[in-house]
Amino acid sequence: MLRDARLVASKDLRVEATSRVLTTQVLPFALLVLILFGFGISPDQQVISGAGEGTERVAILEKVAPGLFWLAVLFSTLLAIGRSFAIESVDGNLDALRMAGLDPAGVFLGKMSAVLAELLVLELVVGLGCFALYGPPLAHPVLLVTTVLSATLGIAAAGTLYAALAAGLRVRDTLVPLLVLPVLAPVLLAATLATEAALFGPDGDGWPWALLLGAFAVLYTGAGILAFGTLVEES
Amino acid sequence: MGWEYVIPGYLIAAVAIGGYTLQMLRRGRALSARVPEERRRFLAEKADKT
Amino acid sequence: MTTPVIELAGAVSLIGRFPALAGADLSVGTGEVALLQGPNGAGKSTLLRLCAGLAPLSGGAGTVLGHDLSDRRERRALRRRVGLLGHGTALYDDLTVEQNVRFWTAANHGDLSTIEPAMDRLGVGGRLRTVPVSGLSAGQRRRTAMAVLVCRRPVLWLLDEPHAGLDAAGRDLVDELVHQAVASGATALVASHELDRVAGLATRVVHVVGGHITAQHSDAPAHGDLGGRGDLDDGEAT
Amino acid sequence: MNDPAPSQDAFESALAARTAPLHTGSKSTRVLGVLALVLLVSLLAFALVITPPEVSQRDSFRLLYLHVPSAIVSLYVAFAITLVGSIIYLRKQSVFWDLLAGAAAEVGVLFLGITLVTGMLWGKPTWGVYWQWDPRLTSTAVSFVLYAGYLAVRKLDMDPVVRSRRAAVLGIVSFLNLIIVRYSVQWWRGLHQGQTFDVADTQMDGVMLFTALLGVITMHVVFAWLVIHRFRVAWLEHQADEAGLDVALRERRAEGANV
Repeated sequence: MLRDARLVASKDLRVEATSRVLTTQVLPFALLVLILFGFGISPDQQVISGAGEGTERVAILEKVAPGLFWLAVLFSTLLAIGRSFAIESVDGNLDALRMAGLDPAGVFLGKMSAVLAELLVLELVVGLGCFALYGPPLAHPVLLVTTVLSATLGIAAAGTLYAALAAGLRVRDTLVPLLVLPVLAPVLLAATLATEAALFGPDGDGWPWALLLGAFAVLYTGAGILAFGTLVEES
Repeated sequence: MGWEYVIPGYLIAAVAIGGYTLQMLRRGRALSARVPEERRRFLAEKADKT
Repeated sequence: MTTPVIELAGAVSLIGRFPALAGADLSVGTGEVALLQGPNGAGKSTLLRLCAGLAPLSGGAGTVLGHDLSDRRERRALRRRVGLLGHGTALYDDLTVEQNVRFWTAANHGDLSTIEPAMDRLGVGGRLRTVPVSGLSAGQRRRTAMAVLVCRRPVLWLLDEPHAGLDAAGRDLVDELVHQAVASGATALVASHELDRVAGLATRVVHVVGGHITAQHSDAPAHGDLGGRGDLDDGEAT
Repeated sequence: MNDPAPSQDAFESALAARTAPLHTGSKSTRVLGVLALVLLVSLLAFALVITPPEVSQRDSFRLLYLHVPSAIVSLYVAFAITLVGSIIYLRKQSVFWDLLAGAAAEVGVLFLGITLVTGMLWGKPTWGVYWQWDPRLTSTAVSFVLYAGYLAVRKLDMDPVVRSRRAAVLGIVSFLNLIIVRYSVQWWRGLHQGQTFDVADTQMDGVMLFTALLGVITMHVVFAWLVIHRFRVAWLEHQADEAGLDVALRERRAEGANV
């Protein structure tokens, strides 16, 4: 299973290394979304942060930066998983994968790992963009890294699972967002709250959410390993 | 007070369930006319099952 | 007759709700090269996919290489042992010829040391090795796909229009490869419109019409003459 | 009897003396239907006329006699049936469970829609706005989209067997997700503010409690009746496909004859 996973993952990453679809198209898209959020949410507006004595006025973009970051990641995920299965859906590749006798669980893990690696690179750049554009503080780096890793693992696992469900369908491009976004809604919620805690503190507010993200990731990786065979098997 | 919300709520529910039911029954009738007699044994199938 | 490799009895295979195969009976023994003949849409491709364990067996009975086609697990086991060259070439456009052949051979649990000779043999070695597949001609793609097939070393070769898009040398090469494979104990099922070419190769001609087998000739027919059934020769390579 | 591809012979030999009707009703469902109607009328009478207005929420409270039961039926009963049906389908490949899973999900989504609409209409006089980020309402909205996606997959134009298998996987994962969504949303709002509303907090007298119970029973009976009929329509559709297949097979074999 792990051998097959490594094989598929390295193949997917090699395809990306040559085609550079994600780096030249999805990454700029994600950065563009960050700028567009600035247009949509007036950057000069301020909100009152904190309660009681310690209230202060904060730029609204700084306050909502965690949510905007994860929204940008979520939209990019749709494109990344679409690309991940687009390369398999042409020229009889899906049939050849079925013929190869690869372990379906291995194929799932491989495609998931490739998406995970691509998303992590994307998040690094988008994250830096967020700090540059919205300027939030960073109170707890460890919590931030934990949150990003566990949330991205969950996103990659669920995304790969649902993209496989729509693989080979004519309506794939419209169906995947409908299926994936409600599933990822809890991830958006938990990741935003955990990131908020990591940026503004206190980190105690964030750890339970990071834990939830970890549980989600484990659950969906398991579901993918179990279900992938059924999904890609034609009848 | 509050009737202006209660009445539409019940009305919408009635229309939704009623419309769904009517459309379903009509589809059932149209389909059963198309399905040959010996394949319409779902009643027996169902009765055995439940 | 030798031990049967393919045994189909009233095999039905549905594509969606369409019966692409509507009760096909076929028996092919070890070492045979069976040529599938028939008009477009007759069900030749589906027959090949059924034998590969890809298309579902929706009715009737079927066994290939001892694997029962009605069982999902058996079908998965069967797939590893057969090689299918379908309409698609199953190559990743962004990878080079060598990367493609290497990936698929590794995925097929094939012998990685056979990659070089196979690519050279099919004329996609040398300069072409490092060319991305997207830059290849249709014929070169087919040759690369054949190289993958050769490295896979299948017991049963299922070829769907293997000559399509190839030049004369390429066609000879395909025939030669099939010959060699059969000589070393494999069996082949070939769907082709190129009558004169495959006729010399085939030990048997199977006519597929309307999703079932209408006639079989166990003897190799003379070139260009298929027992007066010229109507089947619509001569279109797809 | 849940054979995915029942043989023609089995059907012919089993042709009972009793003739199949030209609709989806039967004696037992007619009894169930009459019961559902009686219950519905009495629920309307109790919910809209007989019960007194609630102390603080006044008449808008009457919406909850509809809102709460339809939420219970869809979230706890309908989607659980879909879950069980999907699991059994994947294990036994029986068309019966696949169709039942689909029927329950469809009626469940209908009820969930009613839950959402009545919830929002109740929210306006209670909170002053149609939409409050109330944990129940929010997670209900997400669940609604979740199962709308499931229904969309069931309606895809593709190989029926492949579709059923993919839908079954989706039916299982969706339930998993339903639980995740509900708890994470509740946790989220719970941190920011207390529960905005709890049925147990309101002051309900005997008649109101009875009406609430009546609502739960009524919606269950209505649900059962709808699911049985929806299942039968799906079953007929399946049979129409199978019957069409016999014809298609004959036509396919005849293709060669006139060449």
